Amino acid sequence: MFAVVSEPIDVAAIAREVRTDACGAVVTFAGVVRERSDDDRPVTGLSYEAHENMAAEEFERIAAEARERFGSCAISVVHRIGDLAVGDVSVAVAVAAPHRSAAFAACEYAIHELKRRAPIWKKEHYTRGDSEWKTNPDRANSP
Amino acid sequence: MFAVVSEPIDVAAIAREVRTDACGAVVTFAGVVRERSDDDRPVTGLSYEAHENMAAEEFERIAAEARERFGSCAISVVHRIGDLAVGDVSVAVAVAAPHRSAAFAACEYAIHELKRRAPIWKKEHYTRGDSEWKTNPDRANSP
Amino acid sequence: MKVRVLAFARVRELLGSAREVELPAGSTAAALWDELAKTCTGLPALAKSTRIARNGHVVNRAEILHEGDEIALLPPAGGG
Amino acid sequence: MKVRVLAFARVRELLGSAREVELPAGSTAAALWDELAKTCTGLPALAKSTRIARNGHVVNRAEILHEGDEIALLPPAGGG
Repeated sequence: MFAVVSEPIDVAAIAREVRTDACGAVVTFAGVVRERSDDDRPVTGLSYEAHENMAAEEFERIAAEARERFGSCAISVVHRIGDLAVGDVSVAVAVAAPHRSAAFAACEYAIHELKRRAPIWKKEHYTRGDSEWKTNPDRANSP
Repeated sequence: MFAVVSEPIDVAAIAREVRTDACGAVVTFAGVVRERSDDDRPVTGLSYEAHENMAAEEFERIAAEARERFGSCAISVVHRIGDLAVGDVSVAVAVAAPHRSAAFAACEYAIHELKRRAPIWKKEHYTRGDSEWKTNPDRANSP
Repeated sequence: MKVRVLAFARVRELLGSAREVELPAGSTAAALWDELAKTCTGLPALAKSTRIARNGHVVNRAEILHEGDEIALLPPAGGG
Repeated sequence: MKVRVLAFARVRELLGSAREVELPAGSTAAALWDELAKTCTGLPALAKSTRIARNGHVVNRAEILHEGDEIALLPPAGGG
């Protein structure tokens, strides 16, 4: 499953979906809205937007790369858009693999590449009422 | 939560429990009974037993080490005992951390050390009716 | 010809999320950008940092656009 | 004195999961093992690979046992 969604993300459902009887390891990553920004300002929430088709296609490419690099495994990537509050899950990656090392490596690769490459934007809202678009410092194709 | 349980493991509940508003990353690992052994024999299920108190204490020590090594994060470790079928979750580790690299590293450390050190035993049952105690080749204190 | 323009983040805040733009046949991505910049004073400052995708694929500014294309304006991203 | 013996995996299959054992006061872990081995022909083969824990902590064979101790016999483990 490679999707951009507007509803809350059910990480467990995504994990169930990747598992097969050949897989001994399921690793999930959930990105969650934190109460503080990287520069330690109190955050009220985040707004996400995405080019939904391009993002879902990028997720699929990233998953194909991860399967290629780390051995056969099923991967799902789901990102939420819209207005999220502290504690909400913004992104989930689930990977199933025969053994744990491949599952961990593929999951970490997928979330790293998603943050770098996916056409998704995030605006951080602060308790003082101001807000800011955040970019990933090691994003791909940065000008 | 550091526990040895007889009931099915709810990975999502364990993940919910470690999350706090200071944490932007939640990583879970679930070990699942595979349909084939490492030497590719078809498996009908596994039986696990544990020294429950010693195992739970070992989980807690491992989590403390992970927190020390990878930065402040909450960790839960739950292992199931009894007779498990293919597809059942035998062990779950959930880690929450401010950032993803610490969460991945702590989760991988915890499951690696659990397999190496925890007083837990696993008997693999094969479709031919035979069965075998499995040991972890890089276990600690091996004679 | 008409193309459909999708904009995101900072660029969306300037242009709105979607609009149709009428251009001479054979126009390039650069020409579309210049057309949009005519009526949007904030846009030129974002020229260097904004990538352009045509029908889901990032292209360079010399790309020739076609009737019905979906052109996406992609400022620096940062999901996750 | 009496100690409570817990056994696991291969060793449990030989001894049962728990039993009380009567020993002379001041007996060592080694003495307990020898006592168990008297009535269990399969046990000596597992001597080298089995660790012994006293009240939850792994000890060596020279450890002196005490009344009411929980002694766990731990063959090579392999959870996960």
